[in-house]
Amino acid sequence: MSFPKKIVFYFLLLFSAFLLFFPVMYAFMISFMTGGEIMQGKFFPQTFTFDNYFRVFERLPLMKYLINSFVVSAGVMIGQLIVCSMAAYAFVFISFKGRDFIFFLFISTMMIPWEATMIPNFFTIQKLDWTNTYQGLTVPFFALAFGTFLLRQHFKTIPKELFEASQIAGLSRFAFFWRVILPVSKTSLVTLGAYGFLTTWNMYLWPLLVTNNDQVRTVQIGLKQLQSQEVATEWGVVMAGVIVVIIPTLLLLFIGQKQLQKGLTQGALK
Amino acid sequence: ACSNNESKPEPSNPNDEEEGTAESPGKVEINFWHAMSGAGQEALDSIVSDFNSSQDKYTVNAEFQGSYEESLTKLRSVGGTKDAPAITQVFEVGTKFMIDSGYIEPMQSFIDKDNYDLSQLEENILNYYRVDGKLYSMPFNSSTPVMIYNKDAFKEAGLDPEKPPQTFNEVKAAAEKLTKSGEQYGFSMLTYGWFFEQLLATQGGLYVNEENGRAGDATEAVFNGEEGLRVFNFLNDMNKAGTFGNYGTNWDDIRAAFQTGKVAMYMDSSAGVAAAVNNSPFEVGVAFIPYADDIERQGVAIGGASLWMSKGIAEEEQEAAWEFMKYLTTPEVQAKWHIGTGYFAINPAAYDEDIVKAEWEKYPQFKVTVDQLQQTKPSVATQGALISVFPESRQQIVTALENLYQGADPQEVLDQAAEGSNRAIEIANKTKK
Amino acid sequence: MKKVELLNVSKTYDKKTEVISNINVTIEPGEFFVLVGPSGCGKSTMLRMIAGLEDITGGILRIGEKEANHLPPSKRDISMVFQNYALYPHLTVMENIVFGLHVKKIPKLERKTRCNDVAAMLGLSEYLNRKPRELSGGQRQRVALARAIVNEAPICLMDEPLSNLDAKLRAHMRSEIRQIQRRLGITMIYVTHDQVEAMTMGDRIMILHDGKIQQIGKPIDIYNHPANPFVATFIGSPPMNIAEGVMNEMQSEILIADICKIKIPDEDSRLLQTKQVLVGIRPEHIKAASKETSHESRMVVEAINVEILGNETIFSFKVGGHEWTAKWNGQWRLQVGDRIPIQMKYESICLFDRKTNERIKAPTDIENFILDKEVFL
Amino acid sequence: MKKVELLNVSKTYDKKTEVISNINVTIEPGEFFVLVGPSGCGKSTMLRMIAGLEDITGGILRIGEKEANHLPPSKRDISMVFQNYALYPHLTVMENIVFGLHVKKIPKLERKTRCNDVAAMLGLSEYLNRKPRELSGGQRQRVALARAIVNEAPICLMDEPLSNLDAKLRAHMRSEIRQIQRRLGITMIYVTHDQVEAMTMGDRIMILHDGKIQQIGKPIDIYNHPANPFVATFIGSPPMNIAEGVMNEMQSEILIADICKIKIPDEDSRLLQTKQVLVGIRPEHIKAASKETSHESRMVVEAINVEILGNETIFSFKVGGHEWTAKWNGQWRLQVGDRIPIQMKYESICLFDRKTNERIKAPTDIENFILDKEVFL
Amino acid sequence: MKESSVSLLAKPSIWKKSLNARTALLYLFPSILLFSVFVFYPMFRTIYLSFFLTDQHGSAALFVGLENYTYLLESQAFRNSIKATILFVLYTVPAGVILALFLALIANEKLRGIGFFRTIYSSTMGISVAASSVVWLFLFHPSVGMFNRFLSLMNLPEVQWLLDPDWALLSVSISTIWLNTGFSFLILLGGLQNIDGYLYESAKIDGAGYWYQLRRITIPMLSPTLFFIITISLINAFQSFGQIDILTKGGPSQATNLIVYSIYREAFVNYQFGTASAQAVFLFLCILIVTILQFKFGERKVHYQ
Ligand SMILES: Nc1ncnc2c1ncn2[C@@H]1O[C@H](COP(=O)(O)OP(=O)(O)OP(=O)(O)O)[C@@H](O)[C@H]1O
Ligand SMILES: Nc1ncnc2c1ncn2[C@@H]1O[C@H](COP(=O)(O)OP(=O)(O)OP(=O)(O)O)[C@@H](O)[C@H]1O
Ligand SMILES: [Mg+2]
Ligand SMILES: [Mg+2]
Repeated sequence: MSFPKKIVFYFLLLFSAFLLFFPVMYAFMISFMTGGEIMQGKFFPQTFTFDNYFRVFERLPLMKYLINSFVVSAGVMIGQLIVCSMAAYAFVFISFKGRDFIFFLFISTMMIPWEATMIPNFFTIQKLDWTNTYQGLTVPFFALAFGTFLLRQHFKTIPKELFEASQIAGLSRFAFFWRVILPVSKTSLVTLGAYGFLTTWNMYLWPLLVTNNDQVRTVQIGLKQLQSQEVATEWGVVMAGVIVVIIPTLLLLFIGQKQLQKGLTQGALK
Repeated sequence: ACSNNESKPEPSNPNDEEEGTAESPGKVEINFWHAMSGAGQEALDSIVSDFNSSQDKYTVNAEFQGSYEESLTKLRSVGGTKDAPAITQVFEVGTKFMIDSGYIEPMQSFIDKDNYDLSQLEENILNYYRVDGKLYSMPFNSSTPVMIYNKDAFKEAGLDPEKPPQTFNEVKAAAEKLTKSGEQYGFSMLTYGWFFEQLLATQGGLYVNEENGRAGDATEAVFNGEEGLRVFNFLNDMNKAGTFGNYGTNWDDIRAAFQTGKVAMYMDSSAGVAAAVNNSPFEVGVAFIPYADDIERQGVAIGGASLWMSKGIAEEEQEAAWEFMKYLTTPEVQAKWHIGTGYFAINPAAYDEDIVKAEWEKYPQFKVTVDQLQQTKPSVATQGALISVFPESRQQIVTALENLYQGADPQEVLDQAAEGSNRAIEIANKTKK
Repeated sequence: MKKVELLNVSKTYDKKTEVISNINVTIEPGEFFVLVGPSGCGKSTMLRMIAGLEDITGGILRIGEKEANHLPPSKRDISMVFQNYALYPHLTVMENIVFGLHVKKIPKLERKTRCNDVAAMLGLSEYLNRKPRELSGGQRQRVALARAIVNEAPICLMDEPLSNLDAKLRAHMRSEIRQIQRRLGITMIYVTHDQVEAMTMGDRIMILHDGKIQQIGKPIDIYNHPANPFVATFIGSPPMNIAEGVMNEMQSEILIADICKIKIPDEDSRLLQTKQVLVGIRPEHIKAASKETSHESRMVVEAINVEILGNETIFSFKVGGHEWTAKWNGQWRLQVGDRIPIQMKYESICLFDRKTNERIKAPTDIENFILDKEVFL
Repeated sequence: MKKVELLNVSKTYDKKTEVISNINVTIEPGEFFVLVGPSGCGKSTMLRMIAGLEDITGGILRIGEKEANHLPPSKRDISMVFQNYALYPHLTVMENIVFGLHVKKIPKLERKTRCNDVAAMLGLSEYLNRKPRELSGGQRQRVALARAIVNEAPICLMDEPLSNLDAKLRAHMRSEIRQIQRRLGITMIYVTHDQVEAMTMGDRIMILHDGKIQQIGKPIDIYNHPANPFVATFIGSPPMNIAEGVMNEMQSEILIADICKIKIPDEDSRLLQTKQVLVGIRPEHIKAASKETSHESRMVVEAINVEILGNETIFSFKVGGHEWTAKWNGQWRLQVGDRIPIQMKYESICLFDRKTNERIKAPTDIENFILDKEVFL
Repeated sequence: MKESSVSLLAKPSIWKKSLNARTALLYLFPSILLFSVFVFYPMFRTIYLSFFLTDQHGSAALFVGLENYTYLLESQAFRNSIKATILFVLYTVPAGVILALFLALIANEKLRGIGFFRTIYSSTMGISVAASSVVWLFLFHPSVGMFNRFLSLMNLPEVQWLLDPDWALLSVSISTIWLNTGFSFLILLGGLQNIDGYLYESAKIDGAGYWYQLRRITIPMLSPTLFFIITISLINAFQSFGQIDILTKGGPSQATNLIVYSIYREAFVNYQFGTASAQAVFLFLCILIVTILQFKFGERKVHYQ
C-alpha cells in the first residue's frame, strides 16, 4: 500500500476508534470524578481518586453480584451449548419427517419479542418454585433459535463421510456426536458460548423479576440500584459501577476476539 | 394469571431459610420489599440493620425489587400468598390498587389492637393513606414538591432573594426577569404528573370525581376543569414567552440544569433539597409551590411511598412487621431518615432531635418544606386522589405536558389526557371483580 | 476374506428412477474388484449399499454366506476408505487409526501394537502424533488406508481414494494399495472413474454406465474385447477412435466415414450381414504407412495437434466428423498441418453393430507377448 | 506481443531467505513459455512478480523495452488466468468476460462484439448468461481464459490453469489453449507442475527448483539432454531410473549398483575421469533381453509390480536400493515375482557427476523419427 | 425367496423410519420442551389474552373479541408507536449496517496494529445495554453532557437531545447504532476476510480502482453476510427495549414509544395485558412479515457461492 493511502487509512482508523471508544473513555474518566466535577462537565478528573470504586463496593455486594453473574452467564452458556448443539445435531445428521417444519418453528421463535412472553414465563417460574434460584435465571434461555441456527450451519459443513466412517467403525449416534461433532465444531461452540455469555451477562429485567434478594442477583441489577429516582444520583459511583460491570465482558471479548470472529462468520454464511 | 397464587403451602423460599440459619433459631424473619435505590437504599439498609441489632426477636431482610412499577408487578404475582413479603413499599399512586387488591392487612387493625397513638404522626401525611377513617398503610418516604430557586440569580436580576414569587403571575414575572436568552431560563418543572397534581391540589382542584375517588370508585377524570387549565396555561404562557426551560422527565437532568445555572427556579421534591444545596455553586432558596392568583392556597398533597403489610402470612410475621413499622416511626429513626434522604419525618418529633437541628442549621431550606406541609389545609383535594389506574393517568399527563411544550393547545391536550384516563378507569371498573 | 454377492440389486432414491438396476455379480474372496464408470453412473451408490450406508431398495446382498440387506454397517465386517478420506480432524494420526479399535473395545496394548505395525507398513510412523491438517495429501490418504487396514476387516471398500492426488503420488499409491491387498489377502472393492487405475489394479473390473453393468472381466480381456462402444472408448488412453462405417457386401469391404476402405478377408465375410456398423481402432494401432502398405489401406491425414511426450508422440486428425488420435512410439518431429500417411489394418479394427451396440469383431493382432516366447532366458 | 525480460531477479518475503534467486531469462515475443517445477519451488511467486502482484526485491524486470519494476499491474499490458480461475461468482459469464473492458471504459457496443467473438471461439456462447457456479470445471476454465483473451493484452500469464480438471478435459484444454495462443500470437507465460503439460505445450520450458533455474530449453531437448538428475527425473513419465554407478577405469566399464556392468566404448573413455557417477536410464530404454544380447549387458530382475495398460506394460523391480521401472509396448503377460531378463545399452544411459550433479553424457539412441525419412509418401 | 425378501424389506423400513424420528426427538426434546414452555405457551397465552380485557391482577376478565385490536388501530398513541418503530428501524438499520461496513472495510486492510483497532471496534459487543445507556444518558445530558458542551464550544446552538421530540428518536437511534456496531462489525469483518484474494488481484490486473472494486466485487461478494446482518439487525431493532427504558421512557411526546416499549408499559405499568398482548401479536406479525419480505426480495440479490 502506498504511503499516502496508509496515512489516510490510519487517520480513518484512529478517528473511528476514538469516536467509538469515546463513551467508554468518558465513563472511565467520570468514574474518577467527584460530584462537583461531574456537574461542571469536565472530561479529565483533577485527581484520580478511587473513592467511587470503594463506594460502589461498599454500597453493594458487588463481588457477590459479579460471582452470581458469572455463574448465571456460565450456566446459560453451558446450557445453550448442550441444548442447541443437540438440536442442531438432530437437524443435520438425522433425517426424519417434518424436519424442515420443526426447524422453521425453531427459527420463528427468533421473531417473538421477549417482552411479550416475559410475564407468563415469570408465572411459570413461580409455579416451578424457581424464583431466587439459579435455574430460574438460566433454564428459560437454554433453548436458543439463533444458537441452533448457527450450529446447524456449521454442522452442515462437516463432511457426511465422517458420519459414515464412524458408522462403519460401529460408533453409536451419541458417541459420534460427543466424540466427533463437538470436538470438530470447537470454533462455533466458542462463538455461541461467547454470545450466550455476553447476552446473559447483560440481562436486567428477567433477573430482577425472578429474584427477590441478593442471593442470586446479577450485576446489572446492581447497576440499577446505584441510580435513584427521586433522590439525586451520584454519577461518579454509577460510572464506577459501569466500569466494573463492563470490564469482565470486555476482557472476555478481547481474549476471544479471533475465535469469535471465525465462528460468527461460519454461521453467517449459508 | 393469579391462579398460581394459591400455590403450594410450602415454607417461603429456601434462601430465606438459609439466611435464617445464621441467626439464632427463635427469630422471626420477614422480608421487606422496597424500591429504594441510590442514597435511599443506603439509608434504608442502615435503618434495617439498626433495627435487627436493636432487638433479638425479629430479623428484617430489606430487598430491592427494582423501580416502583417493577416491584408492584412482582407483588401482584405473589400478593396474598405465603410467598408475599411481610412488608412492601408501594408508591402513593398504587394506594387504591393495594386497598382493593385484597393482599393486605390494613394498618388500622394493628393500631387498634396495639392502641398505637397515631396523633404523634404528621396528620397531613396520614391523610393521604387514610380512607374512610381507616389508615391502610404506614407512610414511609414522603415528600412534597417545593420550588427551588437560585438566590444569586435573583440578586443579579434585581429580585429580592428572600421574597420568592408566590402566585402563578408572580412566578411568570420573575421568570421573565430571570431569563437570559440562551443561557438561563426563568422557570422549569419536571415533566411529571405529580407536579401537576400538586399545582391542582393547591388550588383545591380535584383530580377525579367521587370526591377525588375517596367517596367511592372514581368513574371520571375531572382534572381538565378550570384549575387544571390554569396550571396548563401557566406553563404554556411561560413556554411561549421563552422563559420556561424544558428538561424532560428525568430528575437528574433538571437538577443538573439548575445546578449549572441553566434554570433559575424549578419545582423539585423536598427530597432533592439537600443535593441541590450541596451541589450548587451558588446560594439556593426554597419556596412554597406557586398557586393561582385569585385563589386561596390550599397546600400540598404528599408523594412518595408507604409500607403495606401483607395478609395471609404467618401471624408472627405480621407481628414482626408491625414492630418494625413502629420502630420506623420513632423520632430517632425518622430523624436519621430525614437527614439521610431528605424525605419528611412522619413523626414531627424527629425535628426536635439534635441531629435534625444541626442539619437544619446547615440547611435552613428544610424548614420551608416542613412548613409548607404543616400549613396545608386538609381536604379531599390535598388528601390526594385515589384511582387504581393512576400510573397510566400520570403518563397521560406527561404526554399532555410534552405536547403542550411543543405548542399544542392547553385545553385540547388536557382533554385528551382526561379522555385517556377515562378509558383506563372504565376498563378498570369493568374488569373489577 | 469373504465373498460379496449381489443378486438383482437395484436402487432408487426417489421411488421413480432407478439409479442402479439389476446388478448381479459375485465378488470372490480375496479378489481385487474394481468398479469403474463415468461420473454419476452409480458407483458410489453401489459401494454404499454394500457398506450399508444406503438402503437397498431391491434385490439381495450377501456378505459371506449371510444375507446382509439389513445389517448395520458395523456388523458387515467391512472397512471403508472414503474419497475425501473422512479423517477426524481433531484427532491425531494415531487416534484416527485406532478409532475403530477403540470403539470395538480392543485392549489398549493391542491397539498400540496394531497401530504401530500398520503405520510402519505405510511409512506413517513419524507422523503418528500429527493432526491430519499437518499432513500432505498423500500422507492423509495413507492414514485413511491405515485406518481401514488396522481393523483387519475381511472386506475393504474404497471410493475413489486417489482422485485428489497428483499424478506421481497416484502412481505410487496404486502399487502400494495393490501390494497391501495382496499381502493381507482381503477382498477389495474399489471404485474409480479413472480407467488407468481400473486397468492396473483390478483382478476383475466391472464397468458401469447409467446404473447398468456394461461388462465384467479381467482388465486385459475388456481392453481386448470390449463389449460395446462405450466400454471401448472408456477403457484405454487415449481412447479408441470411433467412426461410422458401412459394409459394402459387393466388394466385401468396410467404408469408414466415406474416406477409407478396408478389405474384409473371406473367412470373416459372415460379418457382412450387418450393414451399419461402428468402426473402432485404438490410437496405437494406427501406424505410419510404409512403402509396403497397399494403396487402399493407406490414408493421408492432416495433423491438427501434435504432442511429443518424449517417449511417444500423439497427434490428432479428423476422420469424418470425429477427431481421431494416433499414438506412435518415439519422438516424431511432426508439425501441425503436416500431411501424414497412415495405415489401418483389418486385424486391428473392432466392429460394433450400430443398432444393438454389440461387438461384432474384436481386434485380433493384439501385441500380446508372453515372456517365455519372446525372451531368451 | 511483447518480450519479457528478467535480469537477476530475486525475491524474499521475510528479508532472510530468498524464495527466488538470480533469475535471468528472456521470454521472446509470441513465445509459449512454460515454467515448471515441483510444488513450492517459486513458480507462482515469479509469475506474480511479472504481473506486479508481488514486489520485486532484487533485479530488474523489463516488459517490452520498458523497465517495469514499479509499474502497477494494470499498466503492464498483461492478462492473467489464476489457478482457481478467480471468476467473480456474482457476475454472469458475460459480465465476467467484459469486466476488464468495463474498467477500461471501452464502449458498450465494442465490449459486446468482443465478448461474443471470444465466447464463440471458446464455445461459451450458450452460457453467457449463467453464473460461474452453474458451469462445469472445464467451462469455468474457459471463462477464465476468455476473460484473459478478451483484453487482447500482448502478454498472458497463466498459473496452473488446468490443475483442477480431470484427465480427459485436461488433455482437451491443453490443445485448446495452445491453439488459441498460436492464433492470437500472444506471449504466454504458463506455470504448471505437471511435466506432461510442460512437454506438450511449451515452445520452451524453464525448470525451477528451490527458486533456482535448473534448465531452460525446448521440451525435447530437455527430455533428451537433461542438465542434472533433478531435471532427468522430473521430466518424463514414468520418471528416469537413477542409481549410483562407479567407473571402473581398468576395464572401462560402469558398475551400476554392484549388479550390472556396462562397457564404455573407447571413444567415450574420457568419461572415465569421473569415478562416482549417477547412472540414469529411461524406462522405455530398458528392453527385454533377446537371444542376441551379450551376457554382460544382460540382467535378470524380479518384477515387484506389474501394470498392464492395454497398449503398454509397466513393471518395476529393485536395483540397489532404488525401485526402477521399465515400460514395454504391448501387453506382456507378466506376474509379480516373475524373473525377467532385461538389457541396457550403453547408448541409452545418461551419466551425471555425483558431486556436481552435472551431466556427463546424454543418451544417444533416441528414437527420433523424421516423417520424411521413415514414411513413404 | 422373493416374498421373504419383500417382507424383510417392508418391516424393518417402518421400524427404522420411526427409529430415526424417535432418536431425533430425543435430541430435540430439550429444545422442544423449553421452547414450548418458555416461548410457545406464553405466545399462545399472549394471543389468548389479546382477546380479553384483563383485571388489575392481569388475568383475563372480559372477552372483547377483536376490540383490543380495533382500539389499537384507531388509537392515535399506537399509530404513533408504529410510526416511531418504523422510523427507528429506518434510522438504525441502514446507518448501523453502513457504519459497521465502513469500519469493517478500514479494519480489513493489512496494516500494522490492525488487531488493536479491530478489538476497539468490536468492543461495544461486550457492553451491556444498561451500562451503555447510562453513559449515553450522560453524554446527551442537556446541560452537562459532552455533546452539548462540544456544540457550544463550536458556537453551535445546543440540542435538546432527549427532550426535543424531533431529536429524541434520533438520539436513541445513535446510541442504538453504537451499541450494535460491535456485533455487526465482527460479522462483516469475517465476511470480508472470506472473500477470495484472487478476485482482487484479478481486478487489479484489469486496472479497477478502490471504489470500483468496492462496488463491483466487495459489496456483491459480501451480500450473504450483509443479508444475515440486516436480518438480525431488523429483528433486533424491532425488539429494542433497554435503551428506551433508560434514556427516554418512551417520551418526549411519545416520540420514542416504540411498540416493544409500549407493550412493556401497558403490561408493567398499566397492567393492561389485553392491549399489551394485542400489541405483542401485532409486533410479532410485523417482524414476521418484514422477515419474510426480506427473505423474498433480499435473498434474490444475494449471491451464494
Ligand atoms: N442422496 C441422493 N438422492 C438422490 N439422488 C442421488 C443421491 N445420491 C446420488 N444420487 C444420484 O444417483 C446417481 C449415481 O450417483 P453416484 O454418487 O453413485 O455416482 P458415482 O458413480 O459415484 O459418480 P462420481 O464418480 O461422480 O462419484 C447420480 O445421478 C446422482 O445424481
Ligand atoms: N506471502 C508469502 N509469504 C511468505 N512466504 C511465501 C508467501 N507466498 C509464498 N511463500 C513461500 O515461497 C515459496 C514459493 O511459493 P510459490 O507459491 O511461488 O510456490 P509454487 O511454485 O507456486 O508452488 P505450487 O506449485 O504449490 O503453487 C514457498 O516456499 C512458499 O512457502
Ligand atoms: Mg462417487
Ligand atoms: Mg503456485
